[in-house]
Amino acid sequence: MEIEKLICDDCLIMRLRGELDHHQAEQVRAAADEALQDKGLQRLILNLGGLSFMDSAGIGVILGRYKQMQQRQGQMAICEIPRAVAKVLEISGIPRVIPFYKSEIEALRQTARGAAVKRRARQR
Amino acid sequence: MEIEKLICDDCLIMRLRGELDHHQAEQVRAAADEALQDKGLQRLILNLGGLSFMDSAGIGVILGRYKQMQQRQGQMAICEIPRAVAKVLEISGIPRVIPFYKSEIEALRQTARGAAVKRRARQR
Amino acid sequence: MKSQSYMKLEIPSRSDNEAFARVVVAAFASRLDPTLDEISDIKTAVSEAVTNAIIHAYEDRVGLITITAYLEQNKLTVEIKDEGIGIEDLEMARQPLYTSKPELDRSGMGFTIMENFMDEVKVYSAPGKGTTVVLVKEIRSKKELPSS
Amino acid sequence: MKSQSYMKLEIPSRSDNEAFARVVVAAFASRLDPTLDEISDIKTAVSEAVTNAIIHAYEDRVGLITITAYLEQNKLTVEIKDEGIGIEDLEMARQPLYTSKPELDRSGMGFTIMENFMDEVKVYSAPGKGTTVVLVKEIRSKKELPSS
Ligand SMILES: Nc1ncnc2c1ncn2[C@@H]1O[C@H](COP(=O)(O)OP(=O)(O)O)[C@@H](O)[C@H]1O
Ligand SMILES: Nc1ncnc2c1ncn2[C@@H]1O[C@H](COP(=O)(O)OP(=O)(O)O)[C@@H](O)[C@H]1O
Repeated sequence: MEIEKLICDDCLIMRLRGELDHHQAEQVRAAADEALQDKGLQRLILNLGGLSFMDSAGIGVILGRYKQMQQRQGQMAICEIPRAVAKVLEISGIPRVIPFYKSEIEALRQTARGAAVKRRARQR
Repeated sequence: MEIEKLICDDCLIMRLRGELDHHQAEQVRAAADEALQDKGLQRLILNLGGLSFMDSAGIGVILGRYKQMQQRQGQMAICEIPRAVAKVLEISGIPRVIPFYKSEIEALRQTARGAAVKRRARQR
Repeated sequence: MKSQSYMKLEIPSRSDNEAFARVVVAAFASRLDPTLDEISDIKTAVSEAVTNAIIHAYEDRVGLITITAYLEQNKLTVEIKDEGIGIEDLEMARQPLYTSKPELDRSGMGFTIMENFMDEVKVYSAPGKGTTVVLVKEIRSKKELPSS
Repeated sequence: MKSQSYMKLEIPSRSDNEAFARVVVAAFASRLDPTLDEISDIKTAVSEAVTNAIIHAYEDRVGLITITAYLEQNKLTVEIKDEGIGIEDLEMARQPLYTSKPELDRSGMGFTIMENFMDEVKVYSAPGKGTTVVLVKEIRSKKELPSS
């Protein structure tokens, strides 16, 4: 499992490559925990484009990160979903709580818009 | 295992693709037997370029075909030897009895020359 | 021997065997010439059952997992057996989202995925003795697919 | 369990299991991060031993082949066991070019290849009872190779 982390403004992008199962899930969790110590990060984008396999351990990791982002009233998005992963995600019900985007750029743009809406809501 | 057969003048070329083990050896033997019913075929070139695996069953098949060609006083050559196969061939001692060539064209040219020498020897 | 096309694999319940187990079953199933999607379904279901044996059945110790697979015509059957703690309430365990280990980021979707990805899922369990999960899938061999 | 990294595979002695057996052992060995050449050596040696069990040990019937593999540090050990006819004269059997089945296009190079491709080859056999071949290879993990 290879994990690439990028930070762009207040957004953490994690690009996952390889097979996401229970054995590898711990690494993803640890990498996210480390980066999210920076409380300024308000957005998390998971890029799944490099995954050749994912089972329900991946669902657990994604939902765990979603809870983390909710606690800090941030946002989360998923992008570049490979065919081998799509079916598992669909069954999980994740699409009902976390938005999916085709590309990283789109995920960045849409979550930035979401963040602006949230800011305005708070200012009112 | 995929086997492609080509006939060029008095030469049978067999291109092998896949893994040549005991399970697959029978196919190669059968394909050679069928083509070699044509007694006019005096040369056999095995192109191993497509092999990703070969064990001692391959040695058996090669030596078996060599005997067949000897019985009809023909010639045999091997070409395009992949790295995964080279070590097995070397240990087998085959290089001492059957010539190896880089390309099919070279094998064709060299065996044609050999055939001419044999013909002249017979005519004397 | 149950069938001519048969295999039995024994491995310790270590998490780095999850990938190994699914690769072995996929390699075994490949003789039915399955599609990439079918291979992916089989790998996912096997991974769920093997992971359950590792984290639930044996919890903190290392025990043995036995995987048996056989083919009958175009039907693949895979049995994943452990001798771990067993399951008290099978009906509850199989419910979507139920997990006894939410603290481990488990989603409770393992059995649901097995059921969605395979044609049949049977679970036999005896508390204190162990659990056997039987997964069955018909392979629509590529050779048999309509050429449309 | 002999070792934490351990696996046992049982398969019937059918020739279409030759490829399956070597893929499984290669997948098992892959956790030592071997080079492509090392993987190729291991596959070839395993293929020789498994083929021998199929054609010599069980001849015309189908019997069980048990393959056990384990890792200790960077050392891979693979045991291939059959319960077939056994070998009368081990010394003769291991000689290059000796084969009891020349009519089958066998080359008599099986044991020679195992010896050349692995670091150690041990053969235990009892006529009428069966044969166990033990193959050992040290893996020079890619991570440990000098970066020259
Ligand atoms: N092999 C097993 N041994 C013991 N308990 C098991 C086993 N497999 C499943 N379970 C129980 O069934 C529950 C549901 O399993 P599953 O649907 O795979 O979800 P998850 O693995 O995410 O908890 C588990 O939380 C566990 O309590
Ligand atoms: N598992 C086995 N059971 C019985 N006899 C065996 C076994 N393995 C090898 N032999 C005997 O040893 C001989 C030499 O084996 P090998 O070097 O692999 O050559 P080959 O398989 O080409 O005959 C075989 O011909 C056979 O008589």
